[in-house]
Amino acid sequence: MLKRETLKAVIEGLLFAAGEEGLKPAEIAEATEEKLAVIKELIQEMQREWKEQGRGIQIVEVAQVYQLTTLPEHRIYYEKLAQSPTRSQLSRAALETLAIIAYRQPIIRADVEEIRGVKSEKALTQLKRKGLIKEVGRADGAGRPILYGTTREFLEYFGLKSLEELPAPDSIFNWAEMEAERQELFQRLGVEPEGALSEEEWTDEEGTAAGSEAG
Amino acid sequence: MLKRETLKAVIEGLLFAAGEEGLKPAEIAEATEEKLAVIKELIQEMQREWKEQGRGIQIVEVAQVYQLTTLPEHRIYYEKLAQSPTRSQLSRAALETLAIIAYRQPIIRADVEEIRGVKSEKALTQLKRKGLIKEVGRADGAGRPILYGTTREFLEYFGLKSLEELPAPDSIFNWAEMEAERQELFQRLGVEPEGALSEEEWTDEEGTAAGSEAG
Amino acid sequence: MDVQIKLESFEGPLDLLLHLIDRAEVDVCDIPIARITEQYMAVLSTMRELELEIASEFLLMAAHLLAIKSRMLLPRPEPEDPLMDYMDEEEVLDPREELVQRLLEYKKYKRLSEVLREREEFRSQVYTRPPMDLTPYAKESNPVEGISPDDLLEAFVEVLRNRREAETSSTAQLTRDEISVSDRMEEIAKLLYASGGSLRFSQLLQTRWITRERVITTFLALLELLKTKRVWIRQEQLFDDMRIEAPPGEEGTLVEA
Repeated sequence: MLKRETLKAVIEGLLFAAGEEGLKPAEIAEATEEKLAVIKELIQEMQREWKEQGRGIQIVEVAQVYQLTTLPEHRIYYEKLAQSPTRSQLSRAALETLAIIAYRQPIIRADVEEIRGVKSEKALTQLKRKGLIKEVGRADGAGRPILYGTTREFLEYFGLKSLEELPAPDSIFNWAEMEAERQELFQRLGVEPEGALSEEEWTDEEGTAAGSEAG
Repeated sequence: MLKRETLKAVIEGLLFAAGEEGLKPAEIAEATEEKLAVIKELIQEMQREWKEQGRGIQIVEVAQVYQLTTLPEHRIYYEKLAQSPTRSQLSRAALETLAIIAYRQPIIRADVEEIRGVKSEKALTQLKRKGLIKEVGRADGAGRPILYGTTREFLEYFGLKSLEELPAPDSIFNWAEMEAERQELFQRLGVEPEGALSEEEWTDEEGTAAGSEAG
Repeated sequence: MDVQIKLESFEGPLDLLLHLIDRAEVDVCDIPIARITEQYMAVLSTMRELELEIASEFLLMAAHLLAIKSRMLLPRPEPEDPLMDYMDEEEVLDPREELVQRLLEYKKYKRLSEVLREREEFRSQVYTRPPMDLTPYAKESNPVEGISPDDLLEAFVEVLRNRREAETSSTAQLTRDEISVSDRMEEIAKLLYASGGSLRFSQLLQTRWITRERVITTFLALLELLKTKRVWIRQEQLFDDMRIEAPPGEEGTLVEA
């Protein structure tokens, strides 16, 4: 059995060795022959201590692994380094597609396109290439279309512990708000929510409408 | 001007992010806008402190470059990590990449990625490290990209005398290509895939399929 | 038409529509669907003037808006109305209902993608490093333990098949987008000329290649021909097949050189 301080040093080294791939708590437990609970507790302690000591790296939990990263507040120094990877942002199309897949997975392309109202083949190819989404199965029905889901890299890319960490759609778009928006949209689209135009209005409108459509 | 403690944290982060290549003192001085002498002095201080604190990583100077490494006395834990099933087994990505290289060698990375539809750099690194593939030459054209092929160890691990002993693609291969062609034809005809092709159409397509396989 | 609208910056028709609707807020009172439709069509025609390629989705939405607009003009049938027999449940509902639902659904994911953008931004502020090479620590062992040459072949075939399918679907995509409204206009003009200056609308849709996009392209082409007075359209009564006719005395001038 290792002493706590030695164990912490070993954990630091293991996390360093794993780099961007990170380590599952179970992998650390196995390599150190320690109990999982002890590992988890020690890592929490290390996170606290490193912050207090003003260390230049931190332990984060991403996609169910622990990972070492630099501190966000030091980013300007790393940006100055020529070697720093230049990070390209995802396009809006890719991000929209990704949001839909993240919340609705598994989902077929046709359904993504139905929601976005545009063809999304290019966005899907781009996301697949980047490893952010993958084929997770086939839907029933004609042609057995591909079902897409997000990958582990997706969580890593956005620094999420798990999918549950994504805000619930309701939290940023609650029901009451949605109902209000619905009413508002209706109003902006024209007619009172009750609906029908009067007899005269529609007869009167028909002429002009038909005329303007034609002309 | 940064305070000494902040500066140390930034240096730690810089060395961490620089990876295996490490950083020249001058590069650190430039990124932090500090004097070279100050940087060197600080790093010496850090080396002392880390040892005292019993940290799990160290700063070493190799060929005028500072880099972070693990501690030699922790060797046994890295051996355990290297032996853990998740690290020692080939990932799905690596297996696919290996299969493509085995059957299509010599092949450049871009072509592997084209076939898989996913970036494959990590898989290639993994396979190279495990000694299953190696650089066998350079392709013509821009940048003279590396051509990959399988190694002698690859044959040994799989218990093969030569590459000719790899299972011939015929049986399964034909079927897969043909199935894809069939799907494609259906889609072009705008017919539901349920409808079977007539004998003539089928035979006609088979010729093209066989032709494209050869290439 | 407001040139302030950066046309390329819209992700699609729903995005554009949301923008138009949001912008309509400056008008205190109701903006009728007719006006939103007009603005939408104005954007499309600006795109055409600027010779920007208009994706078929934008045309699809245009047709949809026109359909809603015209359905809004029809009286809502009473439940015992015999007309009900010809309408399915969807048609009896407010024609805007479906559009509103789609806009809200889209808006929801648009917001969620903004959340993802923030996370992307945040995550891009930290750096990590590639994993260390652990092979020196690995004891001499077979890295392909438990994998047979047959597994290798199977992986190869699987990859090839997936690629084939990806290619197949993009081929189908291309064939569908092939015909533009202006091409279709010329086709219709030629067809009309060939059939002696008179055609039924349904005849235009009697091909093997008919798809939803094609029906819409045909419809829009027809509207365009009508607008430029190159055809006349007659309909005897509601739901009758439309009769498309060359303007009197101009049967020969339909096809432009």
